Amino acid sequence: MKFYRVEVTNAERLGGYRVLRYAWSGPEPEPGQFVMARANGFPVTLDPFLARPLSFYDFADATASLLYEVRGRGTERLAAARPGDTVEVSAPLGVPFDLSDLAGARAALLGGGIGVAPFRFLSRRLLELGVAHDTYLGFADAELAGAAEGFPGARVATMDGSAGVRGTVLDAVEAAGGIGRYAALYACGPNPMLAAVKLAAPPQVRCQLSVEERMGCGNGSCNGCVVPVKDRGYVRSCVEGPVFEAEKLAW
Amino acid sequence: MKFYRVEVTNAERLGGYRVLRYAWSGPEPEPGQFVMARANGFPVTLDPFLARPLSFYDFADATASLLYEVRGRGTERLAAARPGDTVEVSAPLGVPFDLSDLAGARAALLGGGIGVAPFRFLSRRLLELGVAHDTYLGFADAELAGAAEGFPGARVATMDGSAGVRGTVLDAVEAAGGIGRYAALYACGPNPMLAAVKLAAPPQVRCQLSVEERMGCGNGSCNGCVVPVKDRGYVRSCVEGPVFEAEKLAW
Amino acid sequence: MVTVRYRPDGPATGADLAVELCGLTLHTPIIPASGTLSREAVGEARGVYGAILPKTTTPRPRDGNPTPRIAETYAGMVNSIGLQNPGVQAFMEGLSDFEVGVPLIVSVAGDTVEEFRDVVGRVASDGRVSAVEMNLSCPNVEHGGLTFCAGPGSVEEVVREARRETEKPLIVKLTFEGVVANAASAEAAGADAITAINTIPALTIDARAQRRLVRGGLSGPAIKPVALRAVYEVSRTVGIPVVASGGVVSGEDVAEFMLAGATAVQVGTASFVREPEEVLAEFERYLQEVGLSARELTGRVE
Amino acid sequence: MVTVRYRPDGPATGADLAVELCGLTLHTPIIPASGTLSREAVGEARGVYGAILPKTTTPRPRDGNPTPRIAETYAGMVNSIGLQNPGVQAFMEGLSDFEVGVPLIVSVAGDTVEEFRDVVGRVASDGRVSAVEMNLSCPNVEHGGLTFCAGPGSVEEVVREARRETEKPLIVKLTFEGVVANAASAEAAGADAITAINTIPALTIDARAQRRLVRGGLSGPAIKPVALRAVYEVSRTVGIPVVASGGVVSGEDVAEFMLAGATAVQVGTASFVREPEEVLAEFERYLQEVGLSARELTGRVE
Ligand SMILES: Cc1cc2nc3c(=O)[nH]c(=O)nc-3n(C[C@H](O)[C@H](O)[C@H](O)COP(=O)(O)OP(=O)(O)OC[C@H]3O[C@@H](n4cnc5c(N)ncnc54)[C@H](O)[C@@H]3O)c2cc1C
Ligand SMILES: Cc1cc2nc3c(=O)[nH]c(=O)nc-3n(C[C@H](O)[C@H](O)[C@H](O)COP(=O)(O)OP(=O)(O)OC[C@H]3O[C@@H](n4cnc5c(N)ncnc54)[C@H](O)[C@@H]3O)c2cc1C
Ligand SMILES: Cc1cc2nc3c(=O)[nH]c(=O)nc-3n(C[C@H](O)[C@H](O)[C@H](O)COP(=O)(O)O)c2cc1C
Ligand SMILES: Cc1cc2nc3c(=O)[nH]c(=O)nc-3n(C[C@H](O)[C@H](O)[C@H](O)COP(=O)(O)O)c2cc1C
Ligand code: FES
Ligand code: FES
Repeated sequence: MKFYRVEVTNAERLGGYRVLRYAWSGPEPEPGQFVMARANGFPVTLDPFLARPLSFYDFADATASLLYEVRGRGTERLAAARPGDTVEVSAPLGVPFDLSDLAGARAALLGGGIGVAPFRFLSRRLLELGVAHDTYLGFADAELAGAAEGFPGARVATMDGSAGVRGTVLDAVEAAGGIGRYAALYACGPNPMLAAVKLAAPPQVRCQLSVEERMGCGNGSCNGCVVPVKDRGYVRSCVEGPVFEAEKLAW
Repeated sequence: MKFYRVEVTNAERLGGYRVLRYAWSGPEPEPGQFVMARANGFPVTLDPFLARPLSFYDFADATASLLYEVRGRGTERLAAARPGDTVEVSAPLGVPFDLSDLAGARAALLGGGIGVAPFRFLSRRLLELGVAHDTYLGFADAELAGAAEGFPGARVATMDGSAGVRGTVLDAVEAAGGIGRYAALYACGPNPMLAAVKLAAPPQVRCQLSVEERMGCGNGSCNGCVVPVKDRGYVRSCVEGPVFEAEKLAW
Repeated sequence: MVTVRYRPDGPATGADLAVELCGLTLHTPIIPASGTLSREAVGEARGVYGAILPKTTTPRPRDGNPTPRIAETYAGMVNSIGLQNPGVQAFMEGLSDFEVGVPLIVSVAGDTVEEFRDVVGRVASDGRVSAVEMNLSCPNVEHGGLTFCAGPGSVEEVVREARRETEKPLIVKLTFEGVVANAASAEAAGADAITAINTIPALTIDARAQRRLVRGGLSGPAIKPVALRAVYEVSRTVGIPVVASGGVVSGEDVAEFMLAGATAVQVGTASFVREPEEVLAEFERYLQEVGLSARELTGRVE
Repeated sequence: MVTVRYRPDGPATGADLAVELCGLTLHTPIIPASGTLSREAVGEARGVYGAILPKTTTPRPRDGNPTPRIAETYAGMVNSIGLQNPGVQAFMEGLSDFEVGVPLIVSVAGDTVEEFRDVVGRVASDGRVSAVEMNLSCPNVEHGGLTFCAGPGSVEEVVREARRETEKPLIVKLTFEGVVANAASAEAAGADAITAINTIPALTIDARAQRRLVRGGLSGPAIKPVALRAVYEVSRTVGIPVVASGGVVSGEDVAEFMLAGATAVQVGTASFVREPEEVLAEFERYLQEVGLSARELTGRVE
């Protein structure tokens, strides 16, 4: 896999998360795509050894943005990068959200936790396409919900009720009029949330889920990132996903 | 082995080498001692995995100095540290030069290549003790010989004759009046140079050699850094050296 | 175009990279390790690899294991993919994806000697296939939980049977345990080359969750010195060529394996974290510095 | 005092660290791995180790191998020290250097079954010695280049003979190859515990100098997942306790080995690059977070 050493142009906090921006003039990313990212090293860093998948939070003016949560060593090392430092990223990877057949439709964007990341970019694209949509974001608490600032107009739910609607992102949808009025759903978040969205989605609604699996390579080579699909065993979420039609997933 | 995270107060070039200074208020080093040093990491850096032995180039005003040559990854990573950054060092290690029985004697300090490192500190100490001494430094060429600036009053030889006397450090001694007038010799450099000094030293002259072996631990635990000694097989140069009486070494 | 190229390598050096493996000419000694280069990524590596070697195929399709299938370790990773593959029939139907103008080596495995023989025969009879690599690190169902690498006896038997099926080069891939004795018996049974080594049995545990994460095989730079030892010893034991596999990350690693005795060198896990092209460029620069051709390196170290 | 303490650890947590190993109470489960703690460094580690375990001693003094004896690898090192030691007589004369108020386990090896029996008897009869660790990863001169770990047969024989010499706990240290079968036969022959694993056979080459550097054993974080697999499987095979060795760097690593089935955990190479006290402090914090005592961890993962 090819990695590019890119310069960090901006590194800041957003709620409980972090934003990292870098100049990117390679292939243009699409909403729902991701990069494999990591700190520098020689010939590659061994700390940690593998790169980490992160979704595009935004892309505009030849600047890519990532929004991420510091969880372990991979994200900790990325968080240490300051403007002017370099980090290593792959080209955009994976199947983006499918935005076809949206004429006249109203879409809902549902993000849970750090799964909110792809929806700033998706919302920007839907605006460009003139597709009406609402963004719903679920967080654990008000501190994490501070990230909602990055999603203009989004409605928020928190599990502890400390900001927005108390409950999950689906409770926020309910409070705003229910899921029935949408012709398309886009969801990203922990697996239980995705399963709940799939369950809640009325049959006629097109529902796309962006799944999160551990990745080794990001380009389909290792077969590590699979998800179970109906009648076909496992498929690799890095090349056949991370965005899947909900009905295709065997969960 | 205990490592201390210390702040780099100064990092600069000296001829073909580099100087790194850090604040140190632990046990006071003696000339001829060394530290195990490395870049930061978590829980320890794996890039590279082992720390590197480096002699004290100087110690004054609670500031320790190292003089080093960038050879591989360990020294390359140290060289990336800027003032304000931290690096990890052990406490002072090893047997220093023995400075007893020097009353009225004249000493010669003989350094070859990066083996010159310990002699600024040793010279300072000898001055304090009022011991007359001359410092001779051998380098490959004038560029490397630029490091002689760090050794006030030292005489220089270069293999290519581009600075000082043409030849080895022993040629510089010869040119300055010969080795016979010294009662004590202190030498540090590549093994062939140390062997040559041992050979050249007249029988009545006390000759101490600081040897350079690959080290794993620096505290006597791994048995990796041994040198052959007369009648005793191998001894560990990190705890029984790095300074040895020349006649004890079986080479 | 992108802002900064990762470690720009400068111009090609013109070093002589070609090697000969079982009568095949490889324009570089670098081969992808089985299971680490997808059909989607083959294109990326055009020009780098001297041969292409896809993931092991088996007589019937295999779903593979549930996730988590991979876990990261110090300088390596543990995988337990479970030989997920579409089965030899679908594999051969899609084989053209792997045709990029260099020899195509196909990796096969089976649950029994019988299955091995059949799948070797099946792939070897295809004109597009230049050689077959037998992955013997898979369970031999007729012998409980043990793999075909469990001992020289099972290696001999399965290689001898497979040998009857084809005249094409038969490369036998072995794991570290018992590799020297196993290599000798593979040679005795008619193997044309040995690949050493496959992943090393390993386990990862999530201390926080207090659960087993992945029980599988360790690969990556962590295992390099173990693989180097295997290549060194096997190449001094057998008369057939040795293909190295295990932990290669840099061009210098490639050189070390060849110096130890390898004729060609596989790059596996490292291709997840680096571009193989960089590895080749480093190897070229190494050759230029030492003034040797690739084939002169093989076994050069005593 | 020094300017900045490396990773200051905060106050002790009061976690219950004690474990029981073959009737010995260790106040912490951490033990130095044989060959990685010198008499000079014993003091440094006061309070950290639950037992002290010096470098293997042999019937006669050994000079060890010429240098280079060590080489660095990705996340590890390869050593070929050659069991340099002053011989059991001088070793026992200097034994008091290792008496720091915790149980003293002495590691022994010999060239033959006979030698093993003698050296076990010799050290075990000393009142200061709490237990004996037999290092079976050394060459069995009566069987060519093979070590005593070559197979269950030689393990059985040497352990059975040694067993006759002492009632004190006899810990048998094994290498990775064949560890499960070897552990079972050590148990059958009367071993009281198994240490798994010793270093893994490995080689390093200097590509620039085109020469072999060190042919020896790989240790350090690189081998951790391999050791974890060995501990997991051995502890599920034998009924006696397992002592873990291989790649521990952090307190979480200690926890993982115990979760996998270890009763105590050795720290070797990591002690060259970290202070073992930090490893213990991390382990304590882990215990506090999960609300368990050290002994409750053993074998907790399915
Ligand atoms: C397509 C995709 C897009 C993503 N986009 C984003 C994004 O935009 N922003 C963002 O913050 N995150 C995103 N993620 C998640 C992100 O990749 C992880 O949070 C990140 O890899 C964590 O790395 P780390 O080194 O910080 O933590 P690690 O130390 O790698 O691990 C964190 C946790 O995972 C556990 N773990 C480790 N290995 C395994 C395993 N094999 N199986 C199960 N659990 C394991 C660890 O125990 C630990 O608790 C995305 C993931 C995918 C697949
Ligand atoms: C007591 C002592 C004091 C020292 N003082 C100084 C000092 O003050 N300044 C200074 O610059 N240096 C000093 N050195 C030498 C210094 O430790 C080395 O130059 C340093 O370790 C190189 O590390 P590196 O990572 O830069 O290079 P590395 O990449 O570790 O290695 C550089 C070279 O050594 C070779 N090599 C690697 N492993 C081995 C091995 N096992 N056996 C033989 N060769 C090997 C490599 O092939 C390579 O060519 C001292 C050494 C000792 C023992
Ligand atoms: C994700 C993954 C999948 C693998 N699949 C196979 C396989 O299908 N067949 C095979 O023979 N080896 C397989 N291997 C082993 C590699 O081919 C290689 O022998 C091993 O990983 C050591 O080399 P490396 O350290 O360069 O990765 C796989 C390795 C990895 C990491
Ligand atoms: C330098 C060195 C010397 C060693 N000497 C011995 C020894 O004398 N006896 C022994 O049983 N093991 C010896 N070992 C092996 C260690 O005890 C330990 O089992 C192995 O290194 C794996 O653990 P680690 O990764 O924590 O180091 C030695 C290891 C090293 C690195
Ligand atoms: S991450 Fe390797 S196949 Fe998807
Ligand atoms: S460096 Fe380990 S004993 Fe000297």
